Amino acid sequence: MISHNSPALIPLISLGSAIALPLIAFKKKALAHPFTLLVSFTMVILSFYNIARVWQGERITYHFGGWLPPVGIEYLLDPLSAFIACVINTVAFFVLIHAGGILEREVPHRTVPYCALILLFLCGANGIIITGDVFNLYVFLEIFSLAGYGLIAVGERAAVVASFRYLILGTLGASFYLLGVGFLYIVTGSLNMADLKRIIAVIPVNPALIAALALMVTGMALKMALFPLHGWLPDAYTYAPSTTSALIAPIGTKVAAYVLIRLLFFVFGIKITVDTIPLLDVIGYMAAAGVLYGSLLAIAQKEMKRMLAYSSVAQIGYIGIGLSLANPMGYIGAVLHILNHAFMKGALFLVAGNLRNGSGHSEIPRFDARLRKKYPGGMAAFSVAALSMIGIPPMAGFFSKWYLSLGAVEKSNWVMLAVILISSLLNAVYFIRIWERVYLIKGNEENDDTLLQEKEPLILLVPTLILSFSLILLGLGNSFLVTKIIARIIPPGM
Amino acid sequence: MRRFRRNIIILMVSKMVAPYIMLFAFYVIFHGHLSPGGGFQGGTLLSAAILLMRLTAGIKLGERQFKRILGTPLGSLGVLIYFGVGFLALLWGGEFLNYAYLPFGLTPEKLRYLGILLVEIGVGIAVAAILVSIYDDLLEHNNE
Amino acid sequence: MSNFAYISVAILLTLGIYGMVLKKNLVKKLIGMTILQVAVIMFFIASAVKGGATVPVLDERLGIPNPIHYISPLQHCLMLTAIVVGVATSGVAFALAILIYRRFKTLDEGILLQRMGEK
Amino acid sequence: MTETWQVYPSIIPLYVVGISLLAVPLIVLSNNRPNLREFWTLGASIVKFLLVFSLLPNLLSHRIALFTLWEIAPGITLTLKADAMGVFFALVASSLWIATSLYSIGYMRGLKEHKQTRYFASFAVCLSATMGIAFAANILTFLIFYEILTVATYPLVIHKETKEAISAGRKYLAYTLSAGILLIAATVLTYKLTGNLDFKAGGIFDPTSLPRQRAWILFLLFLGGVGVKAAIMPLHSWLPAAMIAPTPVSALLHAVAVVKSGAFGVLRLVGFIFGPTLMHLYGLDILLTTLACLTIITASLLAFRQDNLKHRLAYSTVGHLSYIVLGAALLSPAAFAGALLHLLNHAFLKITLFFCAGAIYVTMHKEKISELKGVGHAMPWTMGAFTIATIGLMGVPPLNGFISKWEICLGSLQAGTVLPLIILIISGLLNGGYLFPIIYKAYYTGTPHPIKEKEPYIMVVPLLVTISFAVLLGLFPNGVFTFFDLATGVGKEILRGFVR
Repeated sequence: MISHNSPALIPLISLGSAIALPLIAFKKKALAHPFTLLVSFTMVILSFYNIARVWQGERITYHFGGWLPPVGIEYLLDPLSAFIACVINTVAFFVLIHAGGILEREVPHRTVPYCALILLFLCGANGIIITGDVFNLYVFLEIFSLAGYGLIAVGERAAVVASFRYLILGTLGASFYLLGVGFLYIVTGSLNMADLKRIIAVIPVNPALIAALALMVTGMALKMALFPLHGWLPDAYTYAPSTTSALIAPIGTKVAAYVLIRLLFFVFGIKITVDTIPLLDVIGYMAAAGVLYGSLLAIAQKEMKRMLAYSSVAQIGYIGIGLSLANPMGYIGAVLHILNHAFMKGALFLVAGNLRNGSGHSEIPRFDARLRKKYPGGMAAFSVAALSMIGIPPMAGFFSKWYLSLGAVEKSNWVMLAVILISSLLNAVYFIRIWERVYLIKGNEENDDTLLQEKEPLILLVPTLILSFSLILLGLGNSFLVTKIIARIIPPGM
Repeated sequence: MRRFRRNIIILMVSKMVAPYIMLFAFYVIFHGHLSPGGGFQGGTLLSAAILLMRLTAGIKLGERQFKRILGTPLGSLGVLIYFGVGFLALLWGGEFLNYAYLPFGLTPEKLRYLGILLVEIGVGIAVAAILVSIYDDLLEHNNE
Repeated sequence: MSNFAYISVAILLTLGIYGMVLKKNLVKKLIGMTILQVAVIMFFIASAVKGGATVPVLDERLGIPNPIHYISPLQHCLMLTAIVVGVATSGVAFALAILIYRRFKTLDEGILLQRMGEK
Repeated sequence: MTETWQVYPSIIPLYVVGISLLAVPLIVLSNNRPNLREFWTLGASIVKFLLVFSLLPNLLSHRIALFTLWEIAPGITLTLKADAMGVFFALVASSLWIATSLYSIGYMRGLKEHKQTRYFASFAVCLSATMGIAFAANILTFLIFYEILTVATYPLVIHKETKEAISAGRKYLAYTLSAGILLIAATVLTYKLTGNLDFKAGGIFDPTSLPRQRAWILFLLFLGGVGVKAAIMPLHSWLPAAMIAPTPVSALLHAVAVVKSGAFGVLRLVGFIFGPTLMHLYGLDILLTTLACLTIITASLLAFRQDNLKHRLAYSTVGHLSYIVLGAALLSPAAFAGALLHLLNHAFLKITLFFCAGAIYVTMHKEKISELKGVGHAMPWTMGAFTIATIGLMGVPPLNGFISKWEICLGSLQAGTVLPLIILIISGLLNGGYLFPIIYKAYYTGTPHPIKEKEPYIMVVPLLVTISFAVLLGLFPNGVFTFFDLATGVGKEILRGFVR
């Protein structure tokens, strides 16, 4: 039963438990978090099970309700989707462990709906990744986004505004995507991705098809916060509760990036996205501008979470650059960066959460050496993740840059190469700023009351440390991942 | 904000209309698998009937008809019925929502028939409850 | 004349996006959002229309056994889902708008930005 | 000497790299027990040296230890290879680490420095990285350790945690991280062009596949990458700034490990990446020679202006590093051997000088040259060593500095140019010019100090050991670990088949 249904089980389990959660925790609110954690753990197990199956060369499809494609909804597990699902569920699991220590403080009376929303959010994310149907994808996208709006809105005072803005832009993006689906359906008469790919390959390119592509890509770029469309991101990440930031930053934008990969390479195919219209070039230069813009603005920020948010804008740019190169190395770099960035940003946002939990703020100008004394573990995690962001080998971050650079060189695209390399210097600037404060600036002892807690609780510290120190492992073992999983599914035509 | 004032004419009219809306709602829900209609539409109608009473009679009287606190659990329950039917099929060897595998000992045609009916009922309950609770939540006054 | 539906969809789309992006009032933004959603729904439905075709109910008694005479049912099904999604989005959006009004006592974006900075 | 090298798998290179990394957690854990902590440092340094030393016999019988860890990126393995040049550098660095460890203990305790655990731990990481650089068998492995070294040195540079230290740290990172980026770019381009990153004596490029323009760009990228650490002007200015670090750091890292890693990188670049044929074909050797000559003269002149003893020594280091670069750039067996030998000889001499500077600072709390009146009488052993080292740096015969200089000069003649020879001779004089005033000041000015504090033995012993090794190396260049044979062997191997 499990082997037959394993592709569908992950979104189904999270959906079912999201619904059941209000009933289960109706009487006892404290049950909400352990239950969520349990579900998340199951999802991790299942996604590893899936990836193990895919590993053996299976390409697992699942037909919803027994209806065969192209009529029915198809779920598809190939190395790409299994891999991304694995990444997302693992990061989410660690973030959820961390949430155990911080939830009561950040969302005091709303833990039950909050946990339900997290599960819905994960359901949406996993659904997007696993579905092989463009309309079903839209539905999951909306589940995912709606849960996201809710998760953000419970944050600080200004979070509602941030969430509202995200909602407006997110709905705009989703509507664009839906409109694109409409065009696509009119042109091809199908909604199944594999079917679409087959049809698009044989029909002549026509304006409606291009319109469909443009609309869908614009919609996804909005959700992904690709550079000029990133307006919603900084506020949303800054004002959201720590758990939300740590969930949405690694997962939210990555999922949209994944959809972009699927659409560009596996549905429309290189023939259209590169040869017919210069869409990938446009994405690439937008992304490159985003890398520089995000890094520069990150340097200017005074608030750590906002700084990390702008850094996310830059890091999403890396993924965009990797896609735009349209060669195997660039593609590998982009996919690997989804993994690496998920871990790095997850760890960094968890550190920011720990700081807020411990000292009540995360404003960089107020950092000093006392933080290091009080939170040696958190600061170590921060350092490792930051080194990885800068791209110091053998951390994971270096290798995504490595593959991206190889891709850029392969295409003789020197602009991209320069952007990738220069941005790591910019990354260094904004992280070293924090290091200097945390490790070198002596704290003035008068306003010592800013530090509420003596030590960081283990439940906060352990997931942070695991996420950040696994970056070293991910870096050392990246070749294994690349050859065994990512390179197994290079898009056709590269 | 304007305070709520009960208007006897509107109240009487809606008192007479609401049951019929509800009746029609049930009709739509239970015939969803046979004719146009179904859980979504029926649920919306059902919630319209409830909301009509809430609007005209005020929340206090309205709560006698449908308790506010019931909104979320009933919504969950409705989706759970839907989900449970789907999952039951999954557990008994089919795919999710493959009604032909439901363990009720009928022919596959009948099972599909039954399965859709169950799902429509679940959806109907969920939609009605959720729409009502959206209304309630929007009305809620918690001064932050 | 067959393009009439699409032209109106285009007009609605423009209106919706205009409302969402350029209106300062949050509720007006939401109105724009709803218009946009309706436009998309209309677009799908319009694409399902077929001259002289009828409801796709396969029933002997109706005497139309040939599927050529049906309009495409798929778009309607999809839009049913899209409507539900739209309702959910509107629900969340209005909840947020109300929360914003309660916290900041305004729905005007300019004033809102000002008050966000004040804390 | 046209023997073929035989490669055999051995885990020793990994142990060499790993031993000090292994010591790091032990050092951190024994934070509160200084004696135990220092025991770990010393132990690791001695074990490391012995391990490196154990590679030597096999090497002399032309067997190279090779250890492949795993594939770090598709097609590229993380490989450690103890070839002659690597072992040469590893021997220099590991032997000096023992001396520096001893010396550090005296220095840090003498000054009651803070955060000694961080200091010793970072030091151990630096040494690991240096060994990794020495044994790296391909460019990516080299790059990884190179960047680790960059990061691990940072805590040592900012050790004082003062404003100047922080700004020096910034400067240091700005230079070295930018260099790292250039190196990444160069590595990526190389990989694209050749599909292979393994170091190979004589170069990995095929001249037909690398047109002149591209070769220049690539070479400049590489040179920018390794040249910063090798402090080739105008990329040198981080080095004097980094002198804010504690003296043992300046001694081992900024006279031996870090800067020599850069110089080692230049040697690898010339001998193992580009190869003499390609260098000569495109005139890259002229570029490098010019840069090196300019650096030698300019650095020596700038050294005159420094009043801070350590800064003066730093500029001297900048000049002497370019001896190595020059030796590599001349593309002749003798010059290449001379470059390697200078890597060794300068290390022993300069570390002695820094040790002396540190000892003076600990005992008398003086770091300005103008304040050194009469130090010679107060600290006879220290200043004695200082004097010998100065003579050695000038290249006066019985000392080891002479041998490397001689070899480079010989190489210059082999290469058919005289200019480098003249430059070297002038530089020797300039060296005397800026170092002798210190000795003069120490011995002949001022009244003999009443001795307040004696020279601490734990600091004097290491510096005496290093200076005596320097003397020994001068007298018996081949007697100590057969350094001379190793160096000439490498020079011949690289330039085998190279016709000017």
